[in-house]
Amino acid sequence: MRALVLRDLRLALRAGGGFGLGLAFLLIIVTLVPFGIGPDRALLGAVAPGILWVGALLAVLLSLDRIFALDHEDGSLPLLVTSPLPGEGIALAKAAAHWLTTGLPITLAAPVLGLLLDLAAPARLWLLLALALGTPALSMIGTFGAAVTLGVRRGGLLLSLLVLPLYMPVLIYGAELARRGAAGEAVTTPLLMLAGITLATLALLPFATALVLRVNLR
Amino acid sequence: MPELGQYAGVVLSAWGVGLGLIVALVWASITRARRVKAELERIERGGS
Amino acid sequence: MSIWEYANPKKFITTFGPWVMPLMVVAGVLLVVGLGWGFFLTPEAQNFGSTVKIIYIHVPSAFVAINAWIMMLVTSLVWLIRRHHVSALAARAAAPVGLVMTVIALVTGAIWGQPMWGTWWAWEPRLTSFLILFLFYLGYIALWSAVPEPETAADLTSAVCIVGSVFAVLSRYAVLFWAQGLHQGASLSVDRAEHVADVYWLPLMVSMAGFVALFVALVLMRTITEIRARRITALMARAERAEAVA
Amino acid sequence: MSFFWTRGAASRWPSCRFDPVAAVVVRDLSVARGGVVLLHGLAFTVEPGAALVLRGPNGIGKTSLLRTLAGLQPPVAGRVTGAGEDAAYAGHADGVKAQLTVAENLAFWAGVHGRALDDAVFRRFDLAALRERLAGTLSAGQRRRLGLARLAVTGRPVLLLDEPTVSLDAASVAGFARWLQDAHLAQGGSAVIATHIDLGLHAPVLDLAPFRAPADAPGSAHEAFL
Repeated sequence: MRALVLRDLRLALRAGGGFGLGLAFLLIIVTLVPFGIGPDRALLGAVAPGILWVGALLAVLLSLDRIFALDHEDGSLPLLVTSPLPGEGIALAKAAAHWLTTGLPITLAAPVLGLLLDLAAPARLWLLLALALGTPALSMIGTFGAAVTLGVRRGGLLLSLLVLPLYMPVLIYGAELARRGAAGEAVTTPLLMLAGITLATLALLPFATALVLRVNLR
Repeated sequence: MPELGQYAGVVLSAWGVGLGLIVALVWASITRARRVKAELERIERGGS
Repeated sequence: MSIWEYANPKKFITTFGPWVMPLMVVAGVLLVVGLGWGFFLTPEAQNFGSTVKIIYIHVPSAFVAINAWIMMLVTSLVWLIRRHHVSALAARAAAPVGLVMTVIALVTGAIWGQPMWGTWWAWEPRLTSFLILFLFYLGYIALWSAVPEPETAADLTSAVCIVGSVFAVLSRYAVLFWAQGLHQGASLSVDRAEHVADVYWLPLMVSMAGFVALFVALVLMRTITEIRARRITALMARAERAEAVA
Repeated sequence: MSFFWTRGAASRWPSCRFDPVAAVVVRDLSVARGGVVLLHGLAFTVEPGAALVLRGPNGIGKTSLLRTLAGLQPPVAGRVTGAGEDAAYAGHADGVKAQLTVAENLAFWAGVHGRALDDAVFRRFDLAALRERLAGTLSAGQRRRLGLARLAVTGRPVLLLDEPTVSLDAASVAGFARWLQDAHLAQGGSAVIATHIDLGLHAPVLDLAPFRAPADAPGSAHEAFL
């Protein structure tokens, strides 16, 4: 599994690997939003956690079809599936590599980009926490979606359509955690729910992903 | 026709949309059922 | 005699085919009685005026929309566990019905919301949940039509249906947590039917029965259509193979 | 387990780098593609140290058979023992990453299979000079050699090869055949090969034509609807 994660990281960093794509997308969104809703600092600060969450989610969505598509094209996928790696391991490794190249940079960059949106210091910390807890679930769910649409030609739109409703709970609790933390309200419920969803997703979805991968390679 | 008062437009449009969609669904289901059935009968008569 | 015998496509058609028309008639009668009663013979409600008449469309369609998904979940599980083709096709047949019901519930809800809340759309839990359900239906149907191979499509859609169901329940709680409702939950929902005065409740129940009968009839008819379409594919594949072998 | 010979090998093959493995046994096997049964009633055995060459016209189901042996698709009927976990499959696509160097590609597959990468493999497959080249810059033949070198790296005793010599020149074909004979089969490995080229192996040929399934062969995905 480590070999697979390391290979995917290396591929992402090489030319044309798509590393930083999500980050650039997030930067674009953060740059555009003030032009769209006006430079009022109080307003920007209030919507910043939500904007950054939605931006992070879209950035992740944008990079999902790369998870399996390239391995499918060059024939690596059947070789991986027949290797000693269990299908669940492949799913987890793929999700981990995706998170390391997309979710983690976004999580680290979001509080900094929050400065552009006048996000207060404690709010930036809460946003960091919420994204750190939520983005692994986004990667894992996305890996499942990418496995489902593996054999579909031009499956990008279908992938987004399938994954979008699955992202809803993560987005709701994640954005709510960041907002409540910033406003100094009680955070126990969203914190526990977000952590719970991420853990349950990481525990269960690899099995569904492995099943779907096998079906698609049949 | 019952007296619908100020909300007549609202009530009638909701009923119109609802019943219209149901009729469309039933109609689509029936036409597709007929078409597929005829197609199958044609192929089966064809002797394959 | 086991229930699984009906999983045989031919047996399914010969057994349930004759039921479709009678069920359609029953559904039609129930709908005419229930909706007619509701539309012409019930009084206006104190706070709603005549808009209360929308419940005869809104509530039954919402009820069917949710239960169609539950039916699809059960048939998907049956397909994955027992590999009965009819089960997968029944799930496929039910999806468009569920989608249309979801749209009806959403649109009538929005039309109703306009005079009641002063806005077409409110991000309140139930409407939002139905919007999510709508997306699930769309994705499910799109996936069925995107995958050419029938068994692969059945497997993939079943997996999506099961995973989606878990997330739908999660979304429901998330959405409830996220927004306090504008909805007239206690007075209109079916599970709290005792709060609705009998004048509205009885015709509502008849309409509900009509919608359910219509759903069953449509799903049976559409399942039979799917079986026939699948048989066409099978015959074509066999003919093509016979040509290749010869 | 090192690339070459290890102790604890089966006694029947004095210098055997593979742990003792069972023969690949296929009994009454039916194979399908896209739900249509292509081959049926297949039965053969490939002993360790032996190879089997599959012959048959295009579309008869060679690829589907190899994929079934590899465990990528379930058999429609019958059973396969001795392949699966012990088998390395090489299909039409090489599974080579263009943005990685030759050495990185092989090191990855060695890592996935939990093995160390032995330098001998570069010599064996004539890749020594290309080690640090990005795989994307290789010619088709060089890339194929890299794909075949992966088989050696996995250390799996049963090779399932689907037209392995495509885009190889005569010298490379001879080199590959030599590796297959001396370094694989002679060491207790086995192979099932679909090929139109005579590799010069002392291997029996299985003509698949007699096993072609008729249109109404049982086990088709469409069966329930016919």
